[in-house]
Amino acid sequence: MGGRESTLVLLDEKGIRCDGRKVDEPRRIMIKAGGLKNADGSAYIEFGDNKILVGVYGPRDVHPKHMSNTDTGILRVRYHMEPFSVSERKNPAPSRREIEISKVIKEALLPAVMLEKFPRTAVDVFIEVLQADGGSRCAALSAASVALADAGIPMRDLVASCAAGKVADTIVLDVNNEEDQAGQADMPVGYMPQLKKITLLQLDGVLSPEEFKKCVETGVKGCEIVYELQKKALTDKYFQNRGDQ
Amino acid sequence: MGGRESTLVLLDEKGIRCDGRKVDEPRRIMIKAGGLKNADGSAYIEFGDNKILVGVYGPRDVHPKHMSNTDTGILRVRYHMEPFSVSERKNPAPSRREIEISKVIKEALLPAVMLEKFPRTAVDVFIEVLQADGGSRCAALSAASVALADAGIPMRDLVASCAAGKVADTIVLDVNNEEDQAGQADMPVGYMPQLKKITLLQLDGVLSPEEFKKCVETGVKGCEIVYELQKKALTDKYFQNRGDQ
Amino acid sequence: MGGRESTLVLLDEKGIRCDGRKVDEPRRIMIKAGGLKNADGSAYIEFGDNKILVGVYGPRDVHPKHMSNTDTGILRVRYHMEPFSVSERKNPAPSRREIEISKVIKEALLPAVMLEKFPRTAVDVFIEVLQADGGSRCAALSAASVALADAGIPMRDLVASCAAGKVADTIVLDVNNEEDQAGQADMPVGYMPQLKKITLLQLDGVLSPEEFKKCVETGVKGCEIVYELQKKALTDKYFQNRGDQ
Amino acid sequence: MTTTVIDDLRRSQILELLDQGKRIDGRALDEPRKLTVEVDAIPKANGSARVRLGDTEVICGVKIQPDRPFPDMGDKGIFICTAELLPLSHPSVETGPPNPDVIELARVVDRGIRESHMVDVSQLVIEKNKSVVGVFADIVVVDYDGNLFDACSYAATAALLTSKMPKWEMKDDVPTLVEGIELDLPTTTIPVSITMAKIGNHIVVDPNSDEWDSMDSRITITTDPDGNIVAMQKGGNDGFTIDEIIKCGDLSIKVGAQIRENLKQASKGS
Amino acid sequence: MTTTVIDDLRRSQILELLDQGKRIDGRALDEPRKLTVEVDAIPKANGSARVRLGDTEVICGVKIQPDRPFPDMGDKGIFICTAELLPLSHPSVETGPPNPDVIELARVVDRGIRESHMVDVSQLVIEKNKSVVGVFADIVVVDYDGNLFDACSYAATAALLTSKMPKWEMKDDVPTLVEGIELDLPTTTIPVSITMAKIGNHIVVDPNSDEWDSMDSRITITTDPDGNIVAMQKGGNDGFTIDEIIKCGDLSIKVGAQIRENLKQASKGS
Amino acid sequence: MTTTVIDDLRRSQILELLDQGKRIDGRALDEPRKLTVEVDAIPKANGSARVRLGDTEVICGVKIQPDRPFPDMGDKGIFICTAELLPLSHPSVETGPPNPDVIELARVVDRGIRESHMVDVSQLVIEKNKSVVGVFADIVVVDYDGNLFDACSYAATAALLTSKMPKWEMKDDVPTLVEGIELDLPTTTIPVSITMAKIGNHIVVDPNSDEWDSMDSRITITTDPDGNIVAMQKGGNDGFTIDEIIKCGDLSIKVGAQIRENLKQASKGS
Repeated sequence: MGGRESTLVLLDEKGIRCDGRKVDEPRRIMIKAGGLKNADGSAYIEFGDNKILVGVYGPRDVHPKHMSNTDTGILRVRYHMEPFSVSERKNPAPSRREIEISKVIKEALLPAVMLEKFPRTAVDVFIEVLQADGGSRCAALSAASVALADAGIPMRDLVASCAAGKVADTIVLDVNNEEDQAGQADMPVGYMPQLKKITLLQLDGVLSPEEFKKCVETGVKGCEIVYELQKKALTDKYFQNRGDQ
Repeated sequence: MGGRESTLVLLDEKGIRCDGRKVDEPRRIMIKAGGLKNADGSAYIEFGDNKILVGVYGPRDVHPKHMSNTDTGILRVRYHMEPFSVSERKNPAPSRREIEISKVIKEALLPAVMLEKFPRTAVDVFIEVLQADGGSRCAALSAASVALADAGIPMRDLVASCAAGKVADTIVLDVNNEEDQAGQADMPVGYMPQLKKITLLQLDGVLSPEEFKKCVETGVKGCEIVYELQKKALTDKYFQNRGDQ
Repeated sequence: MGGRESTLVLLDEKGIRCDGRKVDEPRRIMIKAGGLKNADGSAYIEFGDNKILVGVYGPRDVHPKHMSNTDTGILRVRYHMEPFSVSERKNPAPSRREIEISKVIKEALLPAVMLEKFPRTAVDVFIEVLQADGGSRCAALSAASVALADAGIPMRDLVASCAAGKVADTIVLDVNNEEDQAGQADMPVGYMPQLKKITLLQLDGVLSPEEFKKCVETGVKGCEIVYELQKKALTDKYFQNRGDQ
Repeated sequence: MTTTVIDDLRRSQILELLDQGKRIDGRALDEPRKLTVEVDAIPKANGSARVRLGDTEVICGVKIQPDRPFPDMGDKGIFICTAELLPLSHPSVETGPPNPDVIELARVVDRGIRESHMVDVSQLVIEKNKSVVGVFADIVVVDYDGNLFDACSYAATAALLTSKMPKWEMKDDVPTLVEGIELDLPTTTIPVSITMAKIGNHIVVDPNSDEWDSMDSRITITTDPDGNIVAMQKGGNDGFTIDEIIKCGDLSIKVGAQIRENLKQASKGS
Repeated sequence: MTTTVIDDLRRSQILELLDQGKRIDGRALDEPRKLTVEVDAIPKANGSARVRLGDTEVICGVKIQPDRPFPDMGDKGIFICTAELLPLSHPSVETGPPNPDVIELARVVDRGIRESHMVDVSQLVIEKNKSVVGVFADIVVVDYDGNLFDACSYAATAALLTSKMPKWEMKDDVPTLVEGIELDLPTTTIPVSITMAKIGNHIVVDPNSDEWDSMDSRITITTDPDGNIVAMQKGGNDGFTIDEIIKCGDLSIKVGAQIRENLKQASKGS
Repeated sequence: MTTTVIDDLRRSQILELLDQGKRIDGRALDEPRKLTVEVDAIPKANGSARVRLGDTEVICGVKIQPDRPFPDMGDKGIFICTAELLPLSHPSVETGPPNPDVIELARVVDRGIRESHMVDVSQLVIEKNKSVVGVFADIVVVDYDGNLFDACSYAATAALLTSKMPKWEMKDDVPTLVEGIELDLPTTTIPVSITMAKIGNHIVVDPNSDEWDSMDSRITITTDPDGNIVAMQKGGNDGFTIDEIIKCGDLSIKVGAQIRENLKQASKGS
């Protein structure tokens, strides 16, 4: 993206990161429940420079029928990036990366969604990445949880998500784009704070067993921060601004 | 295609166009009803250097069933160009241009075809461009009408089609390939002369409101010329050469 | 693959071919019945440097249903090459060549398989070319017959297969890769020795009528050699090593 | 694929109101819905706009990057406009390759802008015959309430009007970014598309989704600031009389002028 | 996917007639249908032919244009032959990617011409390893009445025999048309494919669609003017005896010679 | 798509045994199945391995050939790992484009090897920015009995460890094979992936297909010889507690060390 120094200082002597944050400080996060007219539920998140819109439809009929399950509902998730969301224009065809992230997010949401209440139906979660930055899958997962709740889908807990990582030999919260490029490890974490369950976990990088432990714990702490913002977004819509619906 | 002068005179001082025609004169048009053995109806048109074959099947069953309509028949149109029909060999995969033209021709034919008489069935119109020249969608639409009539599909009117355009600041009938490349506007028109309805209308170019009006009227006049040839083609087949069937 | 002389002697004065074989001698052939746990039947063949694995499933239900036949079973064959099976890495998408060979092998097997005993069902033959050499379709067909027998599918006869060809103006058995590249004709033959029927026959090259006749006869002789090895493979599995099942 | 009783009832109600000179949402027949244009909605893109036309909402992001010229077009840059209906925009939208409706949408929006010569592609050449600048205006539909043609066209136009273009120079035969230089994308005019639906014998401007589902036919006409008509597309399952077409031409110039002012205002000072 | 009573009846009738030495359309067993060849049917193509074989009708257009050579084949031009069943040719044809039958058809027609070395690809080099001439013979089926193998092969052969080739020279590393020069496409021989069906114990030449649907197996054999066999493809759900194969070889040479004369005549003076 | 009574019964049985500390096939909870590695199974490939992990069987073939570098990566060669479930490996496998499960499989195996920096891509440059060496490790599944992640990873690792690399030099701007030279593919480490399933409250290593179908969730952790964790992927429809994750990390290091010895032995002297 031009003009950036190659001698980027990832962590200075005062423990301040390249974007001015402390090691345990997430980027700016803004979550909004609702927003779309047609979708049954929706949410919008800005997480650092990520801008992600999520729409939920369902429970609704499944076509073709043989894809449905007589015992339970099914969850379908599509994570999709707009052509203009990244530095170099993205080819509109779904990439293998998007297909994998769709699956990982689906499996992160499944433990939270009470699909058994809606046999034979589907709940569709459509995630649209309008602008991508480091940690977009975490931002997407966090917004998807809010959109599902906004659609009135019964849930055991919200799934909150945030990454931790290793930068300049230090475990830090919420790795940004520059840190991811130049850093040593990136670990996205998805977590249900009430049920104390990790539902998304990936890692690229190199961590010793001690660092690994610290990284998981740091990620979970980030999730707890996000969780409060998710609850606030839903409260804002359903209790503060009731007339707005 | 080589050897052509770049200083093409589109309209000379006597009002004669680059191919020798007058401003309100269409190119050579030859329409023939029938010709294919297997198709339920067919037609062949030569319009300038366009050579287009149309085959119609139907009314026939629809597969898959859920595509059919219990209240009315459906019309399906495929406009398709052979690899050898254009200067540079065309890739066999259907282009976005072909898909759009298929849709535009379908919507131009729909007002003419009495589909309500054939609920649950489909009428298929297959248009094959063997050799393409300027105005191929108009030629295709004109031939498709004749092929539908040849198939015995009940119709409110034939749709006749011809383009008008602006060349050398003058509104002219039936823009040819050279005029389209070098000209100022091209407006394909489809028209039902009995019902006095325009069913196809597109425009690329720049026209003042007055030119716009004149262009529509010129196109409609061209459609009326084509209409006579369409009727003649059907008469030739069904009344002159009865034994030929 | 480098280092090979361009002045390859295809047939020396003693009638010995470039790989040391006589004109009527096939390459090393090893056939094994069974081997896969999940497949209903399977076989593995090494034929020269060909290494081919075949798995059979069926008779089993057909999806979608409308592909099935109420009068008889259907046979489906997929001939597929691994990306690493050829000199230059093969694109994983099925090539037109693979689709044609699948069809040719299917039609070579059909006369042998008693599909009429299994109406409404399908028998699937999956051929995987792990390493390709000259004559891979013959090797594949021979192994497929054994795999079908191993699956317990009732058969009228085994189809054995071997190529003949013309090299240095001489009709030879079992053309190898080098001979195919530099040779004058290659004719894969598939044959049912009990029923004396040729079920696969192709030719690339130039043959006089006399050479043509000799070539067919030579190929059939090769098939008879392969046939013995096919029977041995099945005997080895079902009678020698009974406990192994 | 079957017309429902609800569809029939809605059309009857819309027609009844139109016979009284009224529309189902209270607008005049020649009145477009409220247009809101937020430019620079996607800061990392070279230009962008989020447009609401009534309850239809679309986003256009423009990416500008070096590309190879088309054959025989070595002295011209590339302009390409795409459109996609995101599945969250309406329950009926399916993922997968674009259907003919969406292909037509993208091509009509592209053609309206292209035929107006809005983007001056002659200024988008890095080295003749070798490397040119490609301008990609990708539009996504986020919420659907009818008339995507106009909403998408306005979003693309606003995004292009506010696009900033980096500079590239050839270095070792490779187009290389020149740091620190950003110019406005060269544009020459502001085309405006107006879509009109024919319902019974009435022509209405900017049909909402209820009107869209009830219409007999439609026409989209794009005009330029000089009052010229630069592109047109008839659609739908019925036809127009010549007089209706002429009337639509006049309407498109009149209503287009209002929309053009709106787009100009929104793009100012970005 | 089920054999109908009609299918069974037709096969019975065809077999009964064959047992009396007769065919359903009155031909002798070794008699092909009437062949009509109209060359130059598509004047804008570099070569073309419209062929009727009985009621089977196909069109081949040849396009000749510069192309990149295949790797390791820098001293040879490119020859590619494709085939497509147009949906208007028969009610059962579906649009979409080609099915295995059509892929086999195209490959067998291509192979017959390629293995005869009809097109002299060594003369199709513009600059070795850089640019060669590509010859594309695209065949479309317009009306179907069985035996596409031969109809398509004859159309491609006649189109190639009458193709005119422009001339290109390298200029600034780009193949550039030399105006005013057009030569015959360099061809060396005339291959002829003959397709035979086995129905019961009978071998018939050039099966029509009724025979095609009733046959046990088929074989297509391509021969050259010297009486050599240059390509072959067995198909269908049953087999042949060795004697039947030898007989088919002889038939293909004999009948092929008649067809070759026909193709030569049609291509003359074009 | 419906859980059958059989599925429920199997899960009950597996859970009951696990509560007694036993597995359905008699293994200890932290015990992988028997691993058999046959290297050089495909002699014509540059490297290959056939791996059995219990009754799961996979084959990896490595092809090494010149390629163009990725943009902005002109000083690095290319490493790509793919995976495919062959239809003969299990009755439920369908042919056609890969489904999300297979895409995840390939990406997780690729990532484990890539993030360990096993293949030293900096040594795979023929000419900077112009031509590099591409290493393609293509894995096919031949028999399925659960835990493809590990079986595929071991096959790729063993194939890479034993791969021989030809040498190319630029000649006339084209990468040209230098005859007679073959070196070992430059590798720096041996990553080992360990997949663990959570069934009820139990964690088991290397789940077989019965366990795979009965599990609540799974995690694949790749470690290097220094005892570091280099890649990880959680999957399945439930979650893990923090303690379970930490335990899985420890298990992956311990069991991974055994497997690494196994892979080293198998690759020796090839």
